[in-house]
Amino acid sequence: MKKNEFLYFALRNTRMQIGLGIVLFFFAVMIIGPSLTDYDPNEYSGPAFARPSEDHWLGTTFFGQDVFTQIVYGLRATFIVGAVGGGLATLIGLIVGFIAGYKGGILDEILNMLTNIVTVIPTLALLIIIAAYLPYRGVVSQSIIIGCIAWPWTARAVRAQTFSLRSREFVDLARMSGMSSMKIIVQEIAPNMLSYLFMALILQFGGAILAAATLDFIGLGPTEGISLGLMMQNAVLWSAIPLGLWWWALPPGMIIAAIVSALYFMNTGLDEIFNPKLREM
Amino acid sequence: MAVSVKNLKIYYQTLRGQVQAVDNVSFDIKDHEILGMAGESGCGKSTFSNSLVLLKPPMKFMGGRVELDGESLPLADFRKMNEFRYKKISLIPQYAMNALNPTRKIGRMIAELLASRGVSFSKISRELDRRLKLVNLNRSVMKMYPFELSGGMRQRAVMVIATLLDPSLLLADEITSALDVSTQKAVAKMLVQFRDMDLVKSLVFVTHDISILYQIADRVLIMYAGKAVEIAPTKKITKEPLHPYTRLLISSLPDVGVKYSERRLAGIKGRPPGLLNPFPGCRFKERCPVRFEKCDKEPPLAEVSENHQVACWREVGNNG
Amino acid sequence: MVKLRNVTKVYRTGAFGGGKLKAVEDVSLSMEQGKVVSVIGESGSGKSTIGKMILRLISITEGEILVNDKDISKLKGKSLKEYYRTVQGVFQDPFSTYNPVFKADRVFDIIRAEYFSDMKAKKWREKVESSLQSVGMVPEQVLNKYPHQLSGGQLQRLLIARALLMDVDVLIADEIISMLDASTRVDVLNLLIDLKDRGLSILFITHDLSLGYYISDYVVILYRGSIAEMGYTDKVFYNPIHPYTRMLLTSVPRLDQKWEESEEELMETQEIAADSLEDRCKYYDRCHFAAESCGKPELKKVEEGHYTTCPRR
Amino acid sequence: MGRYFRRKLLIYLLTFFAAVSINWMIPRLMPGDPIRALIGRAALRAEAADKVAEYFSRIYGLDQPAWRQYVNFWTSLFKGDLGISIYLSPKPVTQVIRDSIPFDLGLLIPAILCSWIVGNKFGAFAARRKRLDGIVLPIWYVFTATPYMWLAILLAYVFGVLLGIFPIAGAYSFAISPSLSISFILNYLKHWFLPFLSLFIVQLGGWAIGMRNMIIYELEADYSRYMESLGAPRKLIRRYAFRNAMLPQITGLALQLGVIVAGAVGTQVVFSYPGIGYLLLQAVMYKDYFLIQGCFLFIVIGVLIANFVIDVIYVIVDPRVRHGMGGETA
Repeated sequence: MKKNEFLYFALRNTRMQIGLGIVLFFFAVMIIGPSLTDYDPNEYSGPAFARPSEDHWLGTTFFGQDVFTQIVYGLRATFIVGAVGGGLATLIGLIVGFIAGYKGGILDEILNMLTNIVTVIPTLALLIIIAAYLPYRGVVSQSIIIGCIAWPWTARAVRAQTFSLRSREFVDLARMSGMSSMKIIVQEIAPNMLSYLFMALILQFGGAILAAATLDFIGLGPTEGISLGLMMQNAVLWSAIPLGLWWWALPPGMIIAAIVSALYFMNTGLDEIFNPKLREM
Repeated sequence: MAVSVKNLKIYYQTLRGQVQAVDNVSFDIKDHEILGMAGESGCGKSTFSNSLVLLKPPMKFMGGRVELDGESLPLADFRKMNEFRYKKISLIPQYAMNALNPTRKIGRMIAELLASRGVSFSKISRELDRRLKLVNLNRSVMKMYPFELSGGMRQRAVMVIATLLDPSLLLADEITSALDVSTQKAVAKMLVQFRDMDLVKSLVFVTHDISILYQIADRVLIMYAGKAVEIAPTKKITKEPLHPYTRLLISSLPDVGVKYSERRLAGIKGRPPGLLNPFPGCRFKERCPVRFEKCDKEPPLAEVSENHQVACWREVGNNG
Repeated sequence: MVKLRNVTKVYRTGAFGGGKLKAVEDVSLSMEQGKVVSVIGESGSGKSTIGKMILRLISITEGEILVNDKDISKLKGKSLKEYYRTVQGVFQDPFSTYNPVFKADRVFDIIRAEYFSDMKAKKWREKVESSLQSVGMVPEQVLNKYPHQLSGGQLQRLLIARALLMDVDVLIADEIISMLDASTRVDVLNLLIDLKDRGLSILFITHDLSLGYYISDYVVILYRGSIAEMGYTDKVFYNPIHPYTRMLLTSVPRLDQKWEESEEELMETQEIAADSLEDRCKYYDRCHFAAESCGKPELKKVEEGHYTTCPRR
Repeated sequence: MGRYFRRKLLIYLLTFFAAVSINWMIPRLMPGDPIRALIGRAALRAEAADKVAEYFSRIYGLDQPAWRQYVNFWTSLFKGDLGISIYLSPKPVTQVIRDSIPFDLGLLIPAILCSWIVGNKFGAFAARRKRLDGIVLPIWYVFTATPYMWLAILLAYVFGVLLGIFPIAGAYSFAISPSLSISFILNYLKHWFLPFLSLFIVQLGGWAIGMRNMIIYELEADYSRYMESLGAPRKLIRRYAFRNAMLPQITGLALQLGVIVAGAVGTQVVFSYPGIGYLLLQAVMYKDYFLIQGCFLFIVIGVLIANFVIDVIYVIVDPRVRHGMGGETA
């Protein structure tokens, strides 16, 4: 699957188009959003419980804060967590997977043991413990924590792929051409897995967003600033549901669900391109 | 006449168009005969055996007739063919070593398979024991899982399963290529025994290894790029081949006793043509040393001497 | 050139490395300048393991391998990299030997980057083109193509050309033609013969007796990791001593004679674990002449340039 | 086969050990002094605060060397004493958690098992026809992408507020005290249904997708192709493929447990359903470190036990592992 061929198929694949479209739409909302609203996310900018109107597109909260503004700024936290958290998790998974898969032997046993342990520990429980004790919690520190805990399944998959590629003869050929192990991993093995790594990044991106939303929701989110999870928590805490303030309670969660399912769509689109068996289905 | 194939055409539907894998092939198989089908990779021999058993996308039936014991096979109709599968036509596949469900005991799998085809296991089981001994497997295999047997044993189990309902046509697709020399000989001889004991009426043995065919086949059909180029008794094919491709192929095969210092063998230059939209005429003409202007028209498969058919203008011309 | 002395290779098996598999046991052989040595054995005989040990792709458990009288297991880093200027290998599956993501001639670029980085581009291109011509290929037809655009035969020749770029003395050819079509195989064999005449010494690993016979001066028959018989090809093929060799010769399908009736009944090679025949000849369980006296096999001379480990001879 | 279990047990013991160590280490690593934070809320005068802080650190043994504290931590753990909950003091932590476990399991186990069974059946069914697969697959992706708590909010709003069919808070209405009477059970089920449904739907998507991909893989395998060549009916081929595709789904269940437990936290918070998740939220709100640690340990222990049970089931169900073909299913 050469570079140009990949792009050719990728952009033709309907699932990929839908997924990418939705993600880019919300990304645009995040970028141009702040310029559309002149309120501040936490500013009491209008009457409380106001239904969506033309100066409060998504109505206001229990305290009269503008929901649309909160969402726009909240999106920023979501994308940061996805990028930093997802990126970090993929990176750690990559390194652990490559070393365990390529080196094998004792190193493989140890790393494999570590992977199994972190897999078995309920990730969110671990997040809760760590986040609970952090006096100051920023979006970035939250992302780093998520990144350090969400990597095992990527490591396991990368290890399996590296293991199968390592036994391929082109790796022996590279060793007979005087290439060092590190060079072989980077120049010979990694290029074969670009497609896989990109798909893993997409899944980690979505996973990080979900984990962060849950953390924020139970009150362990960033101590200042706004995020979609925090909005949901406030909505539930101030009983938006019984009061029927659906415009406050529903949109944050819906946006998260939309972005993450769009990412999954992109992933299936890519999977179809790289895995013809599924394509024929 | 057990099997008669007339102008069979099987193409593959691919994104870039139709691959003419088996193109206008005709031949007959007599009762009680082992027909060897030989040719290099991509010549269509495996496509032929698969098309008789499991013709489904991307493979497509384009034309021709195949008669088995006088009955014309509804190759185009997947469902109707089911009547013939296993009972009349059976296959020992190339992937025989992992053709059994790994998580099911072999005995139980056979019972369920037979039940699904309306045959009661109890009626067959004594015969099954007899045939297992024929291939050096004992009764206890029935209670074991496939992964507990060695590759060779799994293959022999599949051989017994495939022939359990005494099919009139048995297709064996490259079943000896992955075996060691000693096992190869034993398995080949077992097939001959199956034919001698009338467990199968006639047999098509598909392989790229002509020396194996010399040992067990009565007649050999040489395929090249989707066409049947020569059909003759085994001795004639190996000793007096007529088609240029067969001649070059046989002469390029080293045999124990042939040393480079005494006789330097030569391969065939070039590669078989792509079958996406092949050029007209004889498909070997690009690589053929005796090519002449007539080769631009497709040569018919003509009977040039008793029981010896060849598709080459050089041969057909002088006594055609 | 290359000497193997009592080389043994034991693999760790099982999740915690509990099990032991003796892939190669006490093998000694040597390769001379400009000679082809065939190593013939069925699957599980350890023939590829020997090839990989000489190529330093896997470690040696016991014994030593000397190339130009240097013990190769001691080579590290720089010296190991230099070693690959004298010994190179070509493997069985051409489509697995090329990294599918890159063009086929990248195998040359790696060589250039690692060994000839100071050579000017023009001079390097000439060196590549002459090497391609020496393996019977037209540079324009094969350069700048992806592996799936070339035939198996062309891909293998490219690898041989790559080895010639390093002007090696020893080439390990591990089943290099078993994946090729019958009609194109012989040309690659003839290429090896031309290179042999130019002084290259070749270890030709195969399971096919007729190929082994066609190309080699000296032949080593392996069975379950040990040498069954060894010697000049004609001597071994026309006067086989070891029952395993005789069984092979009667079983291989020939184009000119039918299978002889031999009472060799069917035996699965993997069934008997190698080490259960600890102090026995490895062929004991299948041999028709097996007797109590068949103890631990040692290489015995049968005639000039012909050895066997059959204890009864 | 013995080695397979030894490996498994080793991993779980190591995991438990790691979890407990993390649990012990984190409060001590974090900046700031938890005791001060506790006392701080009581707004004592300065020197009184020092006295109280010093008193607390002595009973909690914080003045002893680190390793001593670590040993104490383990000994008290085995004695089942996880300290006193601050939020619900003087109730001991273990007591608080023991009260919420029945509700927690009562919600989680049915949700996990039902979604697992239904999800796999749906996944297998959808793989039959391309048209069906094309419609249903995207829906499952949306399900599995939905944050647990959002679906909870949606269900609560639609069924609870708009339609008013189901209550949306607590495990049972305050008027009734827990007993085995029909009316209590009915009331319990009415409260139980929405949280169950939200957990059920989100997980359903995950299992269905997993099964759909696995069964396609199995239907392409050589043994399926060969049975088809022997004219075996679709039903038999699909039954074999389904059985083999279920095996990785069993391991998948073990791997997913950690994630599902986490999801339940969100759902319980929305419905203020008195499971361990809700308890954890309260503990976090009131900075009740001991309760947080207690909940964390119980969640980890629960997941480890479930993992081990699933591994045992896997060995029984998959003959390849039972014959010691190598237990690399961790």
